[in-house]
Amino acid sequence: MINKKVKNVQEALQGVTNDMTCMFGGFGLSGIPENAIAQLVKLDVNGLTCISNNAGIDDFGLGLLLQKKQIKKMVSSYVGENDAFERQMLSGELDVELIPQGTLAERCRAAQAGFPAIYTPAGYGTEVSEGKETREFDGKMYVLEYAFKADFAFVKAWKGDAAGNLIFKGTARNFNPNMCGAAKITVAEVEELVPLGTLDPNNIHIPGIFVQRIFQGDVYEKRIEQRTVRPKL
Amino acid sequence: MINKKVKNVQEALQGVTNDMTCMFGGFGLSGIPENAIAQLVKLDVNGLTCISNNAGIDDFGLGLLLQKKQIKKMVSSYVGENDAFERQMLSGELDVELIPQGTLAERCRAAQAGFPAIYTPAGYGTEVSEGKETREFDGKMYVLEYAFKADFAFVKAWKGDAAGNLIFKGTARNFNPNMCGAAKITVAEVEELVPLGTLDPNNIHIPGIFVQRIFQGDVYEKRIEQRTVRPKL
Amino acid sequence: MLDKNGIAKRIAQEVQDGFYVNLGIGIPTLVANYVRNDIEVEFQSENGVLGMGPFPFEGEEDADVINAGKQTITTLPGASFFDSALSFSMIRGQHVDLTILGAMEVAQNGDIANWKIPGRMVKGMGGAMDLVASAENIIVAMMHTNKRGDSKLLKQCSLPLTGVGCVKKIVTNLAVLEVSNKGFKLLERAPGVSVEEIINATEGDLLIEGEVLEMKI
Amino acid sequence: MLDKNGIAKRIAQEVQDGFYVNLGIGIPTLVANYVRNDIEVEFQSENGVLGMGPFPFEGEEDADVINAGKQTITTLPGASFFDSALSFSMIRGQHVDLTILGAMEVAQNGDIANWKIPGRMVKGMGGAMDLVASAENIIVAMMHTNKRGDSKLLKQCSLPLTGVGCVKKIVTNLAVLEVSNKGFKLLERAPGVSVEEIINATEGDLLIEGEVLEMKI
Repeated sequence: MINKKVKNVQEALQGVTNDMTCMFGGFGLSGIPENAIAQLVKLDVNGLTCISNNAGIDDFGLGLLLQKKQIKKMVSSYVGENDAFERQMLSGELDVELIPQGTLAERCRAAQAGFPAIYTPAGYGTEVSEGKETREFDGKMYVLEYAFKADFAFVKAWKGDAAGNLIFKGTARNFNPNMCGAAKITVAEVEELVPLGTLDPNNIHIPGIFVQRIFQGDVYEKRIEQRTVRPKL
Repeated sequence: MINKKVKNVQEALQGVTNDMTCMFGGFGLSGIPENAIAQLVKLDVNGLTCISNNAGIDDFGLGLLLQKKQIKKMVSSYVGENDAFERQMLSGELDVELIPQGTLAERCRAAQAGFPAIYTPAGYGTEVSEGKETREFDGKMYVLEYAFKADFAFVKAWKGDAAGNLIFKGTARNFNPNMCGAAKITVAEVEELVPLGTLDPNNIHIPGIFVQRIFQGDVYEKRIEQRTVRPKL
Repeated sequence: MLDKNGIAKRIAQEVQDGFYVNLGIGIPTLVANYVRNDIEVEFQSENGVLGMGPFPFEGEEDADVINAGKQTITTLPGASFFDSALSFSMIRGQHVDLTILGAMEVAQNGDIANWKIPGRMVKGMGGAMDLVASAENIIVAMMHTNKRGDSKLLKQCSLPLTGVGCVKKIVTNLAVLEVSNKGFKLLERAPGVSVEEIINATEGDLLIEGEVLEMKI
Repeated sequence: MLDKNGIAKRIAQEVQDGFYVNLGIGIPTLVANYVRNDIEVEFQSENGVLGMGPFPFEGEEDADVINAGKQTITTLPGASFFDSALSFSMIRGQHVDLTILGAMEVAQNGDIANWKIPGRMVKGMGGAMDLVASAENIIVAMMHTNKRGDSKLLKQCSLPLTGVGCVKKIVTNLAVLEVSNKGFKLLERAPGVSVEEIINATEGDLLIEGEVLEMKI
């Protein structure tokens, strides 16, 4: 078994430098790599290009990096709920590339799977396809979208083992599995690092081959963005 | 919950007619839809185009359909271990299209995921790419391969429920998940149909949306092609 | 005239037995409340869940189980979780039967604009562009006119598009309309709304054939 | 001169700590037996398993757990099962560090032919074309000459290709060679084999620089 376990978040993020392109798993605040983000704040690296479906909120998630102006460019599908984001974008400090959510997922998967590009119907005939190659297949139009090229992918899983195998929980799964192996170095943080052989080989969502470093996060706040409940009868 | 459960293999295969294109899960004899194949033999449909990684052996798997000359064309990556196959191919009765295994998997996945075509490096510069469109990305050459178009996909899973959710076991998983939803109608046969709500939503390999019909197979022989053991010490 | 719940109620009638449905944020979310009890429908949310149930009881929220609107949800027996790539495989591969979403503008050729107003803060398209480019069956839920009273059913969209020629049906507070090659075909009037009022509120070409019945909700 | 196990033994020296390795059928399969015990290596089989262990004890075979050669296998702690698409994502995405496979012919430009002999029954390429088109690190394990005594290391392949310009290293019963832009570079001689014998058995250009050491196995 090839050991991917690192001591802590400091070791996990070794090699991260200014101006890198980094992927971040998560949908809203669900399934985000909380510990990696906190460490990036500490490291004070800047000029980052961040590939992430969302940009966090003002005081959590990628919002923490935005507060410190560590992000040069966001590649996302939806970036609401963030004042710092809005200010920096409107002032031109922050570059933003908005792309369809399915395109985001598949450009990650393409990088993971060794595909140079994909043809997707999403965005055809809109601003998103401007300047991009388009093509007809069976009477339907598609846009050519390229695989991402990233330096680091930061993902968060529920359980993992030293071999780097990952299991996600609920909708905290989202983009995390698609980003594993989609960057030069994939750093996985898990809520629980379990002993080798504990995870059922049949139930592993992402085999360790896609992960270079794994560690158990110190703490997970797992903030809820839209707490919605119904009254108990 | 949308009910996908059908009474038996007869009901599951309703609508299969001559000259259809059918996908079959399985690698060698592992994870093949044994009951669907047996029923196709009974139905005596012919002129079939079969997309399957392998072609079975003389008296099991797709070999049973070959014996009765029900297959017009095989699309596979490896077709050894089958005398009937060899005779029919050499005599020109059987048309054979050999394609790389990863290309086979991804052409299924493309159909499942709504992609018209993919660019793969496999087969570039070989007979496989003859007459096909090729293209360079980042200095590497790729071949354009199209999504399959199939009428039926026959897959075999370990456990399933009436919603069509599937869980596979071991390497019997192979092409089965990639073929689900890659044809107009996906027929899943399972070793065990469990009550709804029994399967952990986190561990489902294929959500029921990709499956149109599900039934529990009467019997599974699960023949081993290359029994290889080491002596007990 | 319908309120938001009325629009949702009318759209719920379009949901058929055996449908997998993706609901957008806003009015579409309300549709789930009005689907008949005697049919089986499963709701998909593009962040990675199929078989969504109602909101959780207080104290039972799970940060790891949310919908695309980031709201805490529950799941029903037979539900499944999956990653974003597989989620959009469901959508792009046309396994989802019906997509219901809101819009700022719809054009009579089926174009839709719902993600960007130039000059204003743009939040993004989320999964909307994938949904409209892929779905065969798209219903738009919206008010017939915007806050300034201008029609949202246009000859041509003025805002940046989300998708081209994709909308099939529109349900507004005033009417049910279908996209046809001769303009918006008026199918039904909302209770108490006259054809005249609909004509006045519609900038695009309106196709009216015979008597237009009042919708039943 | 090496036998098949000798070739496997020599190739095992190329396997480094932390490598994910895909082994082809035949001699490559034997490599697993000779990998040093003090390094960590995981074997991937393209039918959908990572972390393969030894063959099962008699009576413990599981029809649902096989390798790409359709042999019954076991798995080690930390193993995982996955579908064919994800399996080839590992291969195509260059997550597998080393591919070892057999060949009928190798050309001095790195071309490889190992799947088809015109006029004979063709079984197919299986996963070989994906492997050779994707892997950055490919070692060919084969006899230096075929049964008729003809060299398998050629200026140009005569058989239909499996992949172009992809082979980096070749280990035969006679030698270890590297593909270079000036021909096959002779790195090592098999025990008891002279440079002369290697020259005679090699049809392609052979690049010999200085003294060629005997391999240590």
